[in-house]
Amino acid sequence: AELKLLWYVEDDAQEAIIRSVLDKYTAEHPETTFDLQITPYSGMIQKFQQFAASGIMPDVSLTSSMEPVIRPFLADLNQEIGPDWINDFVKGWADGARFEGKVIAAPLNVSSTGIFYNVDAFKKAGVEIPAQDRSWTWEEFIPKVKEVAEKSGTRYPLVWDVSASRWIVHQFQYGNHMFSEQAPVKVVMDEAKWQKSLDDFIAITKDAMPPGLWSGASSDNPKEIFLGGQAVAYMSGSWQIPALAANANFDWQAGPTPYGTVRSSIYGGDYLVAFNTSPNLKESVEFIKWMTSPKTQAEYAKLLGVIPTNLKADAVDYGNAKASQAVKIMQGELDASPAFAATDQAWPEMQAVWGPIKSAVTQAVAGQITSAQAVAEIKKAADAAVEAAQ
Amino acid sequence: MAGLTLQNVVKQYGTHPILHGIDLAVKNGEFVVLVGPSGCGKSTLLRIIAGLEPTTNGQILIGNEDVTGLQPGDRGIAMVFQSYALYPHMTVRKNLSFGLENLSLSKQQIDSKVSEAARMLAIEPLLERHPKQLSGGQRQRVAIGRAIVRDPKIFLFDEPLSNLDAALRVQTRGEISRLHKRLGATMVYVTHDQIEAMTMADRIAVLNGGNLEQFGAPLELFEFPANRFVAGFIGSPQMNFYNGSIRAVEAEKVTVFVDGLGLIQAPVSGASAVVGDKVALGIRPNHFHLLPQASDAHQMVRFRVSYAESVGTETYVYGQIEGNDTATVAHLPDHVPVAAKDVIEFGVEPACFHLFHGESGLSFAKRRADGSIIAPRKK
Amino acid sequence: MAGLTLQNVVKQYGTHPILHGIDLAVKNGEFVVLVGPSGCGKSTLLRIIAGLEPTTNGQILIGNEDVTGLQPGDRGIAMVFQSYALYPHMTVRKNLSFGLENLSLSKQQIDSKVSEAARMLAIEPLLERHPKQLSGGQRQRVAIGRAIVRDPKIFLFDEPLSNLDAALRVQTRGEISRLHKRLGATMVYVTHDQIEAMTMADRIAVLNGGNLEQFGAPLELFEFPANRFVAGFIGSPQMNFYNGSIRAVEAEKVTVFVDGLGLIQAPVSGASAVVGDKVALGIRPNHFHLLPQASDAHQMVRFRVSYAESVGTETYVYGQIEGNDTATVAHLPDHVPVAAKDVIEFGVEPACFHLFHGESGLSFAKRRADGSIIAPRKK
Amino acid sequence: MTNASSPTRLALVALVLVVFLLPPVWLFLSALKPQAEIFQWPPTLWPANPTLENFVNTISRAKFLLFFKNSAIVSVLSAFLSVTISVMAGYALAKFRFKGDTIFFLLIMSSLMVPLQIIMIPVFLVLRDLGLLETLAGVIIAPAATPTGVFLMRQYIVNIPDSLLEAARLDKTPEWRILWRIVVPLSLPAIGTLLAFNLVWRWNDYLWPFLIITDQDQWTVQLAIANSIGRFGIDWPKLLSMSVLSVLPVLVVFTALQRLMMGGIMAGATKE
Amino acid sequence: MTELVAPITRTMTAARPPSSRRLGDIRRKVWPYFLMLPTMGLIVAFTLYPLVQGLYMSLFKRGVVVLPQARQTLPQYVGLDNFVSLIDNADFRISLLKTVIFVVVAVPLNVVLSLALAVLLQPQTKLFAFARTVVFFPSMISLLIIGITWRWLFGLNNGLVNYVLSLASIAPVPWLEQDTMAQIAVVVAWIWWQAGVNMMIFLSGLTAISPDYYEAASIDGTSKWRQFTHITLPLLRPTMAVVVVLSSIEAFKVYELVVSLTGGGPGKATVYLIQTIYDTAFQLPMQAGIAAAQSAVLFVVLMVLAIVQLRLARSKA
Ligand SMILES: Nc1ncnc2c1ncn2[C@@H]1O[C@H](COP(=O)(O)OP(=O)(O)OP(=O)(O)O)[C@@H](O)[C@H]1O
Ligand SMILES: Nc1ncnc2c1ncn2[C@@H]1O[C@H](COP(=O)(O)OP(=O)(O)OP(=O)(O)O)[C@@H](O)[C@H]1O
Ligand SMILES: [Mg+2]
Ligand SMILES: [Mg+2]
Repeated sequence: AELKLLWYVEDDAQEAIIRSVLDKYTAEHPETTFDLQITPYSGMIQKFQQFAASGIMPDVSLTSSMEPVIRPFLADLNQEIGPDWINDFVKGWADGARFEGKVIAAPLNVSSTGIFYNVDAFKKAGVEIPAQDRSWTWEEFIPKVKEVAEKSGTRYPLVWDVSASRWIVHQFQYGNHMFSEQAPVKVVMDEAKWQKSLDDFIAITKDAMPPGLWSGASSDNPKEIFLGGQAVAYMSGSWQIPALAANANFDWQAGPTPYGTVRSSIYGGDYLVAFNTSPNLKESVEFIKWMTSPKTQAEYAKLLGVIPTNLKADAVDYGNAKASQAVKIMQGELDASPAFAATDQAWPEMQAVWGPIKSAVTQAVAGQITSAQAVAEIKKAADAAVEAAQ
Repeated sequence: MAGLTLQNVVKQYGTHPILHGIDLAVKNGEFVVLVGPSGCGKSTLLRIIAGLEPTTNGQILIGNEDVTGLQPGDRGIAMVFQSYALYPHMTVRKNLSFGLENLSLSKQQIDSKVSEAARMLAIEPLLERHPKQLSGGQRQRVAIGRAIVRDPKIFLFDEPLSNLDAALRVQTRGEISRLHKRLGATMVYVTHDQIEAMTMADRIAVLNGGNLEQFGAPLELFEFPANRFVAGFIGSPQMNFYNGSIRAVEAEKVTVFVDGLGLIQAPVSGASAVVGDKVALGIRPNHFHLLPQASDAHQMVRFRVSYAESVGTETYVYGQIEGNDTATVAHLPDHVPVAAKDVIEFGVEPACFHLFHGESGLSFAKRRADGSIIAPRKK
Repeated sequence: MAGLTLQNVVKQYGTHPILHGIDLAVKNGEFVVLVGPSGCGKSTLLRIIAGLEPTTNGQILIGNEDVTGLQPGDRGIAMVFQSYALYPHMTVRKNLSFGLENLSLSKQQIDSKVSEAARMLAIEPLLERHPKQLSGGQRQRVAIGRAIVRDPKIFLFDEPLSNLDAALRVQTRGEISRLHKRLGATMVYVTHDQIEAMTMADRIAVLNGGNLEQFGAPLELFEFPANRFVAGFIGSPQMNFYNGSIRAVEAEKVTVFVDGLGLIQAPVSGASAVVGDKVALGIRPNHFHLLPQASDAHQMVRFRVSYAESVGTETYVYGQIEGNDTATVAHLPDHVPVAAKDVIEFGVEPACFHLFHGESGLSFAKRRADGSIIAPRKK
Repeated sequence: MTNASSPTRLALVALVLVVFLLPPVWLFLSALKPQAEIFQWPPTLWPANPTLENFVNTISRAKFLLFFKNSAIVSVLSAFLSVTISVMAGYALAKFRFKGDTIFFLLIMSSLMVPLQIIMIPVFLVLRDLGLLETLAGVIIAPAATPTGVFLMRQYIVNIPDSLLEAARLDKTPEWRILWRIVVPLSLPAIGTLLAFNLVWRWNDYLWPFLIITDQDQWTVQLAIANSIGRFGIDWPKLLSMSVLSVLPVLVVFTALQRLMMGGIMAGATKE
Repeated sequence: MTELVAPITRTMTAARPPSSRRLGDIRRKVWPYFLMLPTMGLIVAFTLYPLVQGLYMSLFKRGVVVLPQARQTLPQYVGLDNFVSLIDNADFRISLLKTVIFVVVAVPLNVVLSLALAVLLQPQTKLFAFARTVVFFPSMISLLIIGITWRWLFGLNNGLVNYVLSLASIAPVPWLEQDTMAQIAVVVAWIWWQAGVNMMIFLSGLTAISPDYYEAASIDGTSKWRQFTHITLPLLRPTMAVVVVLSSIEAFKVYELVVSLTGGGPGKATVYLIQTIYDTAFQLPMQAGIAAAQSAVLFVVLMVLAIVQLRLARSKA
């Protein structure tokens, strides 16, 4: 049958890759063809709500979070595939797929948040980048990058994606997290500690980042600034690796990511979900199984430059030494992360908190509210989310 | 076919009463001219007949059918608007043919009607122009053309010739009269031009301040005006009025005293006359004659000239009758060389005198040439 | 003050030539009436004088100043538009005062001028209305009022009385004449009304198809029209024209043969006359007289009546002179009972005859009463 | 009015041109830059290495022309539909007195006050029930009733002298013919304006197509543009080139429509 | 005269039976309703009916979507609680206030400016036609791109404007990074985008004014300015009402532009009403009822605003 697939892509190249993968599947399973429907990432939640409200669903969808509205419609892969299958996957990300004893999603790829360096700038400044296992703390790191920036004539010491999940890594690195690691989910924020870290973060934005970058309104594009050779370090994530490999005209490397009291990254990535409303559920599950199989995972990861989720997948050679090395380091950042780096983002409740986090932090940076108020706002949103789920 | 009957037509704009109950019965095929001072309600009356304006009260009948509630298009009426109302986005030709295209006519029929009307109104060279490229008179002719290309039961014309020059006016007047004769259509025609009114009308309706003052044949209005208003309104220059009082009353003759004229014998019925009553004596400017020799039929008056205007072969002489300070105009059918301060002797014929009651303004009854009595209705 | 001089004013709309080089010198304080057939360019000329329309060629001088390039507001002119152009969003009062507010006048001065004009035009009760709520004639009076409240050097009137009834027209005419006398302002006045033209004008300019045909005092135009067009245009009903040919020529007399009339002796200069030439003989309708008795001054003609129209005290008789099939109108200053097929004897005075060259239409030169010769210029 | 070529006026026009032209020109020039130069610091106004590469890439994408075609179909049909019904409703509200006219007017007005973003889900359900999902017809019909249009037409048509309609009614002109032959031609300036507006609105509309369409074969240009904004960043060359390309047709249409919009069309109709 | 009048048509008009007249009468009565039908149909289906449904939501505690399968999503009737809760909902209050300020600042500026543009660019020559196109041009660009373009131009560190300033040794201005500046930036971009549309509406109103009036006034020596204030403006009043009402409503609904220009930032400095409602409904769980209550308030505000403005326009006309 023809499966309706809902997908989002970063650019045209990705879309072409997806199509080629689908074609390959059709070549192997001629009875299954695909109707690939692309939607802007920012419209996904909206689409899901429409689906849920109207009962018109695709067969399979790509998603980065299992929105509450669609959860009742997601097929339980435990039932469809078997209870052990999920154990083959990266644990932190696989945990996000579990829900009330079911497995409602298949991990497709993971991403890790971490830092990139402009190696040329460091060389010019004569500053050494430490090895990954002997990373530096934020307190050490900031003066260093400022020094590098000054000596190498680079415009900015540090750029940092304006994103709640990139920001929260900083909190994780001081041991702060939002939710309990075990069910039942509770808010476990220590407001004083959060506030302290937030203050530190605000200091960093003022000290080392382009003015106004984290005000929430800036037009500055950290990725383009870094790619343009105007920043010494770039706090982002593994998904940037293909772009850096393709476009950076300077020497660069991933990590080590500075830390506070602990090293931490945060899990990210995408899942595939099948819908229980689908008349082609069997075929959809087959397809998902194929997509997440070790063989396909390795190929897919290589094609898109992402980290495979299936632990049985062969080590990926990304065909570019720098990229392969970077992926490895980013994977290492994940491995070093505490459990809450997986559970905080895996709790469905977190979906409702990302928005408030970003607006609270940007408000705090912009000076509209104090850091205490910002943390209180975040906690309030977390509490509300937990309450709403009951 | 289609006569037109108005029964007690009343119109108010808000609380402004405009028409106070007009009764008018226009016969089928009759040519009625509506005259009256500016703002008296002529256009309003036409709009009511056309169905463009709802009546506040009263009925309108076309033939025997009550059309009061009928839509304008269902009344079979064509109208020339005082303001033209040309379609600005259409050429003259299109303006003329637009209404015809509602009827199931062939293209040739429409074309021939349009060219016929254009020829008749001398607007053939303008057919491809737009209204804004026309002069005032040309626009007016297009507006007439738009009404006459159709073939309605009733025509309504609202001052259709006011912007035309004398020659064209005479010609167009003739064309409309001929059209009327040929079609036998009923026509109601508003004009301010006395000659137009007198020569075209079968009957004239005189409107004043929303009231119908008199409705009759042109000469009847001229010779036997029902009241002082009509007497003053019909005829140009206006009739001269002199205040006087009744001195003696006989059956068919009333003797009146007027300053400067002395005792005057007006040939009117004495029925309603009371000695001592105030009256107004009316003499038309054309009834002052420069006599080659004295005659029995005429009474002589001495006239002191203030000034005179000569219009080619006619002369208007302004001044007073000696002994009476009422401003008076005399209209002489010739170029007469008179100068200010001259005193002229005019002959006036008592047979032409008009007499009006001082208060009501109503005419005294009068005997027609055929012996019948004409008496104006009481208001 | 301010005379008005037009020098070779040419106007084209696109490639349409409308005015072909008009030369006109209006004296300071003169009242000039502009007449001509509909569409001949009268409004266009006024608009050019006002500066609303650029000239294609030529100069306009006010006083001694060349105003050709000047803005309308800088010319010191007031104008009454043929289309009124009342401000629809302002009351009548505001319409009148609006132009005044450009001058530095006190509120009282403005008020008094407005009430003055309103009184003069009998629109006092309408002052608080909007133009939409007025009748055609009322709008026209407001338009006049708007011009006269100001005290401009020059007034331009474009058919300002065409929508008024006879009485109001006479009255307003009088008011404008008085205004003219009082202000001593120069006025240019377009009208289609012959009486208006003849009585108001110091001089009349006759326009035809964009050419100035004649410019002179009213009676001069009437008695010595420069050409057949002017002769036909001035005077209503139109002059009757009969084709004829020259039989004999003397210094101050030309003998012409006309069918039905026989040999006629016209009292015109023989200077340009050639025996055998085609001519047109003109006789005004008013020059047909019903004579009480035969007289030496008159030549008798037999007239066959087609029909007659009576307008109160005047009668228009239509028909032909026996032996000549040119349609002829006679205008008699009385109510004359004639009927179709009647044959009447009319007396005509050769002194009143007009003679025109057959081809050019130019008048034959004529001697005035004072002995001077009047000869129309060649075109 | 004022002389069209007075120096003050021309100076003001020049200022206006600069203010309104600079941002789009810069957008256009940026579209001619290769990716690296777009974010170069210091920025270049004039492209150092102008290239049509971005455009070529965009146009050569398999479905790009299809998106254009979809957009064209949607915006043209929807604009015409919208103008048609706006003229109808505007005419009714301007020139007829009928029971409920004020209520209709208020209802139409009130619908202007509802942001689509807020009622998206209920609207989606209506679309589903009417079978308009995943169809261009849905994108054409659903947004066609624009209160702005009705409002605009009403205010314009009010200015048409009643006597013109009266003259036509006296001629027993059928009502539809009065509408079509008198009201419509006389409203051309407003219709032209409204048509331009509608084309622009529909062409640039993102929300309605997003709501109705997921199937890529039915995408409009705006969906494609929005899709160049990814989760982690923006595909600038694609966004810029598509934006420039997407404006061109509207520009052409607007220039063509401009002639309709001007001109004192009512001149010579009546005297007052 | 030949066949000016064809006798056939005479009899046709005369002989029409009265029954067809009554039919015509009915047709004429129905006609205006027929004219309204398509617009009303679409508006009811795609705006009013969903609106009523949406407003009905304001009486419940619920999410955007109700799933019978999931008990926690079922709506709970709460009466007017959602409305009461708005009173101490700081986000709502602040964004409502900000929106009102935005409208009060942006709309008059916009109206004045676009009227000035309309008058300035009215002449019929090619140059002016080009200038009109240029002014209308921003309206042809989707709001998303307008926002992105201005965001880019106004960038603090990489923006063209600041770059140009830096060439003149002027310190970079935080166009978007400072609260008031960002609010001004939104106003500027919004007017820049809207002015063309309003200019076109004004132009269509201006062309409907008969040149006669200007001629009459110019003969009286009325200054251009006085012609403008005493003839153009009053005769333009209906058009003015359209522009004012439409652009106030448009301003109240400002959303897409802000999202792509400032994203609501810095912090929440440019979060206006629609964004608040939208975020409340779609980003927070079980808050759709509150968002609906907010919508209801917005709706009432707009309705009152429009009615007042129309009243004002009419009473003065
Ligand atoms: N805008 C225009 N374009 C082309 N021709 C025009 C335009 N305006 C007027 N005309 C023509 O110019 C000629 C003169 O027009 P004008 O209005 O001056 O006539 P008029 O003498 O005032 O006539 P009327 O007595 O009928 O008002 C007419 O033939 C008219 O058709
Ligand atoms: N819409 C209106 N509201 C109030 N009064 C009006 C309205 N229309 C006309 N009138 C008044 O009604 C009266 C009659 O107007 P109408 O137009 O019928 O006069 P008329 O006899 O045609 O005059 P004219 O000869 O000047 O055209 C006038 O006094 C006029 O002021
Ligand atoms: Mg009238
Ligand atoms: Mg004229």
